[in-house]
Parts: sequence; structure tokens; C-alpha cells
Amino acid sequence: MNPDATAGALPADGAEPAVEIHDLTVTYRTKPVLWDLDASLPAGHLVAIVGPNGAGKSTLLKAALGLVPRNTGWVKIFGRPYEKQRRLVGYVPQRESVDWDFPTSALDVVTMGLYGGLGWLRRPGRRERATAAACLEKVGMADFAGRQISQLSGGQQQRVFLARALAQDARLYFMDEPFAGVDATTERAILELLQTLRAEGRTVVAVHHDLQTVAGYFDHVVLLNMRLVAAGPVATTFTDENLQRTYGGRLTVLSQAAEALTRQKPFARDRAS
Amino acid sequence: MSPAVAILLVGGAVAASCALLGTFLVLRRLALLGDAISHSVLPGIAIAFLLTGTRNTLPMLAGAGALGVLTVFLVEALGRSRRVREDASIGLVFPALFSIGVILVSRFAYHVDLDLDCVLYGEIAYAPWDLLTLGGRELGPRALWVSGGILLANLVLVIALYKELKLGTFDPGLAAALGFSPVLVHYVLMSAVSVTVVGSFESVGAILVVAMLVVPPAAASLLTERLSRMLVLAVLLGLASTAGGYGVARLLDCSIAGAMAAVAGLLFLIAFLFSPSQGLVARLLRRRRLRARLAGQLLMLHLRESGAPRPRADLERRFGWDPATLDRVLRRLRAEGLVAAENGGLRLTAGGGLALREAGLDQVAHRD
Amino acid sequence: MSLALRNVLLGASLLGMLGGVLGSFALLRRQSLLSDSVAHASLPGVVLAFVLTGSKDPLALLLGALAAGVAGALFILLVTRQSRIREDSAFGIVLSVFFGVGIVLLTWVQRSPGGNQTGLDRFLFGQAATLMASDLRLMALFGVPALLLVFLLFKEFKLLSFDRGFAASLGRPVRALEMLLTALLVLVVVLGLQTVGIILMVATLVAPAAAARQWTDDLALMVPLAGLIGGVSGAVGALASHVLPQMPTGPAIVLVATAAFVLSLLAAPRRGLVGELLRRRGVSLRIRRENLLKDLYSEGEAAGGGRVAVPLARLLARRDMPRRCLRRALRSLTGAGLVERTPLGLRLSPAGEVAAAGVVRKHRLWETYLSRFLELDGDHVHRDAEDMEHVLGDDEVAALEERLGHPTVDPHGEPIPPRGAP
Amino acid sequence: MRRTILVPLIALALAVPGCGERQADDGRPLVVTTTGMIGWLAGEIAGDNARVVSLMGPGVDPHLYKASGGDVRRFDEADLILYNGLHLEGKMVGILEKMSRRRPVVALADSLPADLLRALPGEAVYDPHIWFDVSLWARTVPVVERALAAVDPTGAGAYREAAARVTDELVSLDGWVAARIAAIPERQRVLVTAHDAFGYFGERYGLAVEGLQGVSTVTEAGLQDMDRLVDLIAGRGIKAIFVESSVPRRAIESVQAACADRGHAVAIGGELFSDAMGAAGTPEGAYPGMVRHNVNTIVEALR
Repeated sequence: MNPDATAGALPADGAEPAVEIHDLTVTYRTKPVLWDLDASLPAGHLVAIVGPNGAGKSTLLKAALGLVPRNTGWVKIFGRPYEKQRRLVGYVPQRESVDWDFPTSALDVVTMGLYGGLGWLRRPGRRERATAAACLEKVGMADFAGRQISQLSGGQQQRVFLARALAQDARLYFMDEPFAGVDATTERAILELLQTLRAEGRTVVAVHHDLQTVAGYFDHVVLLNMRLVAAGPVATTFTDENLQRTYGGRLTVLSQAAEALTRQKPFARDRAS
Repeated sequence: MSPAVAILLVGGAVAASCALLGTFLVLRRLALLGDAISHSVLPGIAIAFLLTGTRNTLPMLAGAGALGVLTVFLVEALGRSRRVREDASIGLVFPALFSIGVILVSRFAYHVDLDLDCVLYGEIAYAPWDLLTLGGRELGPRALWVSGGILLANLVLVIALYKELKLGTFDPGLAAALGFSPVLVHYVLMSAVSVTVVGSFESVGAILVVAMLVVPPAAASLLTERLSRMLVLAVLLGLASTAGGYGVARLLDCSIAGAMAAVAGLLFLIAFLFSPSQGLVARLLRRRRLRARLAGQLLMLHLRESGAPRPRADLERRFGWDPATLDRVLRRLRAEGLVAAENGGLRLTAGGGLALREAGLDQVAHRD
Repeated sequence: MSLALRNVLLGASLLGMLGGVLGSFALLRRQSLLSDSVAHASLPGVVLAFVLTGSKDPLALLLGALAAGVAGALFILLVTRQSRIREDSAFGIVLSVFFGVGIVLLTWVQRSPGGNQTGLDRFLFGQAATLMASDLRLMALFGVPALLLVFLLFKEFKLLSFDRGFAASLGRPVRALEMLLTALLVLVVVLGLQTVGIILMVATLVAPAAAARQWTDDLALMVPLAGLIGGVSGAVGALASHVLPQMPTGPAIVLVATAAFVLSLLAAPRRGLVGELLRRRGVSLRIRRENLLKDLYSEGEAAGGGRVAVPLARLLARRDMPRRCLRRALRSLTGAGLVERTPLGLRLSPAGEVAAAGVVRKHRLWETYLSRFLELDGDHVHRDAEDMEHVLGDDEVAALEERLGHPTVDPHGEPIPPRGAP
Repeated sequence: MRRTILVPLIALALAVPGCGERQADDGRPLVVTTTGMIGWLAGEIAGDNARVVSLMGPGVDPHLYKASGGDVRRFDEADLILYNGLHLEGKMVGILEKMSRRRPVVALADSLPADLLRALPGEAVYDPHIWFDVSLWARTVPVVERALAAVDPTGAGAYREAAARVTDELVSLDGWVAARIAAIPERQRVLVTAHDAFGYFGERYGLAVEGLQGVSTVTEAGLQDMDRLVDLIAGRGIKAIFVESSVPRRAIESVQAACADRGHAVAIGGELFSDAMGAAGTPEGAYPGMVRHNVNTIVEALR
């Protein structure tokens, strides 16, 4: 494998990495989700995190944001711990993570992106609302500003979330599957948005599911499967050869062993009870 | 101050406090927390009695307040363990605490009339005469000071932390990422709930508090799509229930708190049935209109297919609708000029063809 | 054995079993607090039954309670189906409004000249110690068919509780099943009301089911287990109140059932909190130990092979972990005789070298596998693998090696030590 | 669904007489009492010189009383409020105490010397059920009379006369009760009820009193309490136990069943009025009738 594509490589331009991950291990109960991960994600790029289900992609984002406890290791954002860099980071969670029946409008949700800058107690004012409206405009949702969020389609909800991230005006964005379950219009809108962000020198780290579009949408890729498999520019890492090998064989031995362990689990995925 | 005014003010203050906090409880799926606290404070008053040997209000309130906080803490901790959901954790915590209370009273205060109704829960009917005296001066009903103070504190809390409460309720993940600790916000809210609930129990009794925490916010959620308006509406509905309930209670000479809860329920029922956007009637009407439009379009497609005017009987056979339904559909189509009678049959008008095109149905062939 | 004890033992066990079984479905359907709601909602029914019959005949009051309880439950179903109101709010509304109406009626009846109306609300607070043979008969009459029904319709109820939409798509009469399950729940609640009271009823429906849930992920096991826990809690609570003076029976049962839940919460093998805490600490320590072994081994590799002494500072620089964590991991390694302290720093012992080679071998094989078989979708090995041990157990590693064709270098070009190599 | 509740509700509103009753203010003082027992006392003494209203109607247990909308008016218009005290009326007591600063509010029990009151074991509180000891109840007559006279000095003479008559009635009632109870064989003088309200009665007339549960309605019996009670009943061969008007029958019925299982047939002696009186217009709706009913029930069953 190309040495450039291996774990821990600094970006070629030598600039300070946007995200630096060291020795990161996260387990859920006793299940390793991320294991001994070292990686460095370059600033100013669109980075796709790609990997199978359960490979720890979302967990990586959450660990970086301090939303899940880490067993070992650390994550630094532009050289400092996240807690000190909150203002530089925007987050787009998975769409299912919130209650869309909540009594609030699209504009209101976008305004929430500005709360970080306001700090405790201060309320958003006219300026914040104007900023939020501008962000909605950027994702083509200006007409829906006053709409209750449950009355939006899935793609529109996703765009509201993106507008909220825009409002955060961050240097680095973490996005959890921004393209999941959206219509073609939204997909195009998101893509344009990502490119604008890159042109402005911002960094986007997005969990991505669709292998077909990785090369078209992103310029860097992190192949994740509990451990870091490879990371680097799409051109050198996401090669035909790598993909061929990636998709080449079907796993048998381990999955059998694992299945034997985990038979009879009808509720394994239901959070509690 | 006349007794009626005092009761309305006290009831209104309690209703407004409860509606403010209840809105967030309802959105956080913790609507039954008030009821849980109303049971789980028993060991608090038992312990307070055992420690002080009196049934005075202050120690009872302190004991009940402590248990209220313990209740929300335990419910939260159980939920956080992710082993049971919030509803089950409420159902685990309050029976256990109440049972401890019953055992304490049965063992150590066997001969004392120590129960929640007689030592903790107040009665709003008596509020006008329970005056606060300070340095020999009477300063109006004590319950008004208590509930007014609680209302003021809650208003300050909700206004000051509106943004944090909203974000923490809607999207705890983002709240945490932005540095607004949702856990801290949750504990602030829950402490406010337990203080409000216990303090209001002491002024007006349990049932009114439990009802006002849930019913007006739930009704408000059917009437608006904005959190700020939901808060205001919930407060207004709470006040309306207070006033209406007092009227009913005076009219029928029955329990004031019970009547207030019943009126709140009536207001909820009205919202449930007649809310313009969410109400049952509106939903049914919408569904009917949709079905009627669909039926009209089906009929029009059929007329377009066939080209020539079709007799009514033919249509009746073709769609298998009963004559009344067909009549209704035809009446509407003819009134809108989409279908016209011709030679004892029916045909599509030009306007009807246009309507079909506008509905995006011009390419659709109506198949059997 | 005294009659009272016998009655209470039987009654509490039966009620506990019923509560556990029906409570399991309620727990999964987020209806745990339906019992609380329906129990309070029965008050107006009790008062109306008294007004209509003019007597405190228990059967009349029971029927009144049942009618109001069913009305409340139906209202809950209607509201949650036909609006955005969620279960917990609907429970709260029915609980407080019905109870409020009940109080209104009560104060009304209080004013009537008839007399004898006092204590109607005490109907809601039965006492477990006063269970009688007639109560047992009533419980058996309704309880045994209810259990039988659950047994017969287990598959349907399971489907309903797990995935309502899917059940409907299979053509099951979802609404009827839902009503039936809810009706059974209401029936048990009302039966329990005058015999054991609201509070015990709620606990009986929630605690055994929540306890059983901690032990198994399989509903077919959970339901009988909850029934068992409920039954045993009833019996143990009854015995406790028999042995201890002034120990009320109902609260004793509640506390025993709650204790069963707390025990399950802490100690259940897979979901237990204590186990998780220990495992979590174990996992962290194990990861750190393996990392240290690996580091010492690669330092040796870099120096051309063999065991070399590495200063602590260098290890710290490699790993950048808190000194405290490093020390603890090192203590564990030296204690196991895998690492030796030398004046120049830390060094693998001969045994440690073998262990380290094993760790490095596993890791590099694993890495090779992961980079070669980056299966997208359909590959559940990590998600389902239970813990580190199983992900990297010896058998799995051997099979992995076989599968990978005995590679000698990992994707980064580092050599993979052969099995058993020092 | 709501209609199913509303219809009978409305029907009831029309059917229950006395709802929203509003007697014209005829210039006579309005005396509001809490319990029916006090209401009887006040009514007898006041005669036609004052209007007497009891908050707690017939058959209402003061422990379980729920205030209603009309109470607000009754309190507001009252010229004199008489209540029992000793926490019988729960939280209402605290409010009545505060009210006493502004207007005539009198607690009957507070006027009794403390050594006549039953101190409850281990606690610094007293048993409030003073009316069960008729002689003690008679001692409250002057208190009521003085309170009435203070409110309505013009009727003082009438009140004094009526008070003397009531005192005589109560004293002879006291004697009657003592004589009736004496007809019960010594060994049988045990009064078993569901809850512990008959302490004064037992002390005055020489009966041992046993309850299944404590005074507070929140207390619950344990199985051992049950066994203890059954042992006692079977051991002493007690013939009858009693249900109370304000406590569900089932508790006592299950004691009966447990005794039967032990081979001791114990009858349910009848229903006693514990904290309330009977329906208005019946003999039990007045204090002496209520006492006679209780005593006759007890004596018939235990003799």
C-alpha cells in the first residue's frame, strides 16, 4: 500500500492538521467500537469517513466532540482539546437524533447554531435571526423559514440542519451522514455547500455511506473499520486497486465466530428494555 | 382581599408556574413526574416528623422538598444508566419511596395521623385565611406569597434560560457540543420542578398541581407550532382552568381543585377535537376532502378516457359507489364546472381537462 | 400456616405473576405507567357506582372502577393515535382529570344527606394483608384466563410490542390486539386496586418486568422470568411481613420487588452495571498493557531485534497518556513478570517478549484483515463481537491467518511475527 | 367518552338537593362547625337563636374531608367557627388557629385540661377523638355556650338554659353507656375495629380497644399484626368484631375469615360510627343517637 495513505501521515502541505487523533479507543459496554486509532485529518479539505456498519464512524465524531466517553487516547482540534475549541467546530448530527415534532420553526432551528457564540443567558436577537435567515437562504430553504419542522420533508430537514451548521460559522464541521435519505435536489444543494465551504478554507469531516460518490464529493478519505485502515487523499487511497481488495472477498471465519456468540438477540439494538 | 380574589390569584400563580415547567416536562416525556413526586414525598414527611416530633409546616416542607429532589435525581440516574426508559424508572422510583414512607409511618408513627392529606397537602379553599404575619402585621395570604414567589422564580428561570432549555430539550447532542451542558440544564429544570411541585402541594394540594403540569401544556401543544407560544398558551389555559374551575366549584359547591382539573380536562378535550391544525375534526375533514378530491379526479379521468358522455347509471356501475356518494362527488364537480351534463349523460368540460392537467394527471391513464 | 398468610402468599404470588407477565409487554410498549393512570382514573367510577347503587357493595364499586378505568384507557388510545400527544402526557391527562372529576363527585356526595359515603377513596388503597379467599377466587377467575390468553397469543403480542407497523403489515388485527392487551392490563389493575392498592399495583407491573429485562434479551424468556420474579417477590414480601412486626404487607412486597430490580440492575451478567464498570476498567487496562508490550517490542525491532531497555520518558512520549495510567499498566506488567525494570529503563522479560510478539502478531494480522476485507454492509463481525477477547481470541487469529494466506508483513510493511515466536 | 361522565354528573347535580344552598342572612349569627358532632352540640345550645352549619355533613370522616367551593363562603360569612382541634381536621387546624386572631374561632379540645386527654404513646401528641367519651364531651358544652354568648350577648340567657339541658342529657347518656357496657361479661370487653379511633371510649367505659391499623389512613397492616389480632380474638373467645362506617369492610371481614380458620367463629357485630354520624333525620344523625347506636351495637354483639 502507498505509504502516503497510511495512518498518521501528515498532509503534504505540512499545515496544522484540523483533527488529530491519538491512541483513541472507545468501547460500548465491552464491545470495541474504535480501537487504538491514530489519525490526522488535514485542514481545508472535505474528508469522508467510510466504513461498514458498526465500524465506529459516528462514534469517531462523537468521541471528537466529547459526547461519548473515551477509554484511552485523545483528540485535538487545531492542536488543542475540543473543550477549548468549541467555537471553531460545527456539528450536524444524524437526522433521527432529534424529535421533529418539537414545536419550533426552521428558522428557529438554524438560530440554535448561533447559541454557542451567545454563551449562557444571552438571547438571540434580530441580528442572529438575520444571520439564520441568510443561512437558510444559502441552502435554498428561505421559503420555509416559518414552517414547523415536522412539516418539512426529510431532505428539507437535512438542509435545515446544514443551515444550522453554517450559522455556526465554524472552521471545522463534523457531519453525521449528511447525504442519508435525501432527495436529489438536496443532495446537489449539500454538495454545492460543501464545495463553498472548502473554497472558504474550511474543513468538513463527514460520515459517508455511498461508496459510489466518495470520489466525486470528497478529496480526502478515511477508511475506518474499528481501526484505521487507511487515510489520505482520495486519489491515492481510494484507488481501484484498494476498492477491489476491499470488496474482493467475503468474510467467513470471523463472522461465524461472532455469530455464534451473539445468537438469540431480538432486541440487541433497542437502547434500553 | 376577598376570598374569591385570593383563591383566583393563588390558583392562577400555581397554574402558571406549573404550565411553564410542565411544557418542558411534556416535551421531555416526563409528564408523570408530578404525580410521582406527589406519592414519593411520604418518607420525607415521616422522617421530618420523627426528627422534629411535630407536624408543623416547615419541617414537613423541608422533608418533602428533599424527597422531591431525591425522586427526580433517582429517575434521572436510572434513565441515564440506559437500562430502563424514563417512564419505567418513574414507575420504579415512586412506589419504592412511597412504600418506605408507609413502613416508616406504620412502625414509628402508628398512633399519629400522619398522612400526606393532613400534614402536607394544602387546600386552596382555605388559602384566603392562611395569612402571613410578619412582626405582627398581616401581609395577605401565605399561599399567595409562596406561589407568587415560585411563579416569579420560574418566570426568571424560563426567561433567562429559555434558549438553553429549548436547545437542551430539542437537541441535547448539539447542546453538549456547544458547551451548554444538557445534564446541568436538566438538573436545574428538575430542581425547579421539585421545588415548585412540593411548594404548590403545600398551598393547593396535589391534584391541582399534577393536572396543571400536564393538561394545559398538552392542550397548548395541539394549538401551536412554536415553543414560545406554547408556553404562553399553556399559561393562559392554566389561568382559564383556574377561573372556570372556581366558578364551577362555587356553582356546584364541590372541590375547587378537582373542578379546576376537570375544567382543564374539558379545555384539553376542546383542543383535541377542534384545534384548527391538529384537531380530530380538522383531521377528519381534511381526510374527507382528500378522499372527495381523489374520487372526483378518478371520475374525471374516467370521463376523459371514454371521450363520449357517459350516463349516470354507467358511472354508478363502473365505480361501485353508492348513489349518495356519487351524487356528492358529481354535485361538487358540476358546481365547479369541471363536469357538465349532456344528452342525459356526463362529460368532462374544458375546465375539467385543465384541472386534470394542473393536478399532474394529464399523462395518467385510468386503468381498470 | 395461618389463613391470612396462606391467602396473602397465594394472592400476592398470583398477582405478582400476572403483573410480571403483563408488565413485560407494558414495559416494552412504554405503557408502564398506564397502570398508575388507570388506577387513579377509576375514582369517578367508584363514586358513581356508589351514587347509583347507594351502597358500598365491593362488586358494584369494582365494576364502577372497571368502567372508568376502561374509559380512561380508551381515551388514552384515542388521543395517542389521533394526535401528536404522546403516551406519558395522555397518561398524565387521564390520571389528573379523571381523578379531579372523582374528587368533584366525592365532594358532591359529601354534601348529600345520605351519609355513609365517606371512605370511598379508600377503595383505591386496598391492603394486601387483608386478602381473602373471595379475592383469590376473583383473581383466579380473571387471572388464569388472562395468563392463558397471553400464552396463546404470545407471538402476536410480541410482534405488537416490538414493531406495531410490521405486525399490521402481516395482516394481524393490530388494533384489536392492542385493545385486548390494554384491556387485560386494565383488568389486572382494577382487580389489584381494592385488594392491594394503587402503589403496589404499579410496582407489580413495573419492577418484575424491568428486573427480568436486565437478564435476558429474549421476550420468550423475559415474560416467564418476570412472572417468576413477580411471584417470588409477592411471596417473599408476604413472609417478611409475617416474620417482622408492624411490617405492612403491600410495601414489603414493593420493596422486595424493587430490591430484585436493583440487584438485577447491578449484577445481571450482560447488562449489569457492576459488571460493566469492571469490564470497562479491565478493557482499558488491557488495551494499555498491550500497547506497552507492542511499543517495547517495536523499539526492539527498530534496534535490530531482541530485547532492549527503553526509558520511561520515551514510552510516555510514544503514547502520550497520563503518567498515572502508564504506571498502573506497567505495575500490572511487571507484576506478571512480562516487563523488567533495569537501570536504563524498561525491558521485556523473555516471557514478555513471547507475549509481546503474540500481541503484535494479532494486531498486525487483524490490521491486514481489516484493510483487505473492508466489507461494507452485511459484515457484522465487529458490531456483534462481544468483546476484545473474542475479537482476537487465539482460534479466531489462527483462522484469520488461514484465511489471509499466512501473510508475513502487514499493510504497512511491518513483519508479522510467526506463531509462538519470541 | 367524556359524555359518559358528564351526563350522570349533570344528573347528579340536579338530583342532589342542598347543592348551592344559600340561606338568607336573617340577622341571626352564623355558626360554622367542622364535624357533625360539634354541629349537633352547637345546634342544641343555639336553638333558634343562631344558624348552625356543619362543613362535614353526615357520614363524613374529618380525616378524609375534602373542602368544597361553598366552604369558602361559609368560612367567609361565619360569625363563629367551632372545631375539634388536636389535629383532627388536619391542615385546616393551622388555618383556623390563624383565623382565631381575627374572629371568634374556638377549638373544643383545647379547652379541656391536658390531663384528661389521651397522650399517644411515645409522641407529644394527643388522641383527638374526644367525643367518644361522653363525659368529656359534656365538658365542652360550657365552651360552646360561652363562645355563643360572646358572639350573641342578647341570647346569652337562652344559651345558658340550653347548655344546662344539654349537659344533663349528656351526663345521663354517660351513665346509660356505662350501665350498658357493664352488661358485657368482663372477659368479653374487647372492642376490635379496623382502625384505632375508640381510645377514649375504651378508657372511659372499661373496654380494651384493638385496631388492625394505625390512626393515619396511610398506615397499613402487616401479616403479623393480623396474626396478633386473630390470636387475641381466638384466645379470649371474643364473640364479635366491628366494621366502621368510614373504613372499607374488607379488612374486618378478612379478620373474621382468619378467625374462622382458627376454629373460632367470630361475628361481625355491626357497623359503628367512628368519626362521623349517620344520615340527617335518623336517630343516628344526632350525637346521642349515634352514641346509643354504637353502644347498643357493641353490647348486643358482645353480650
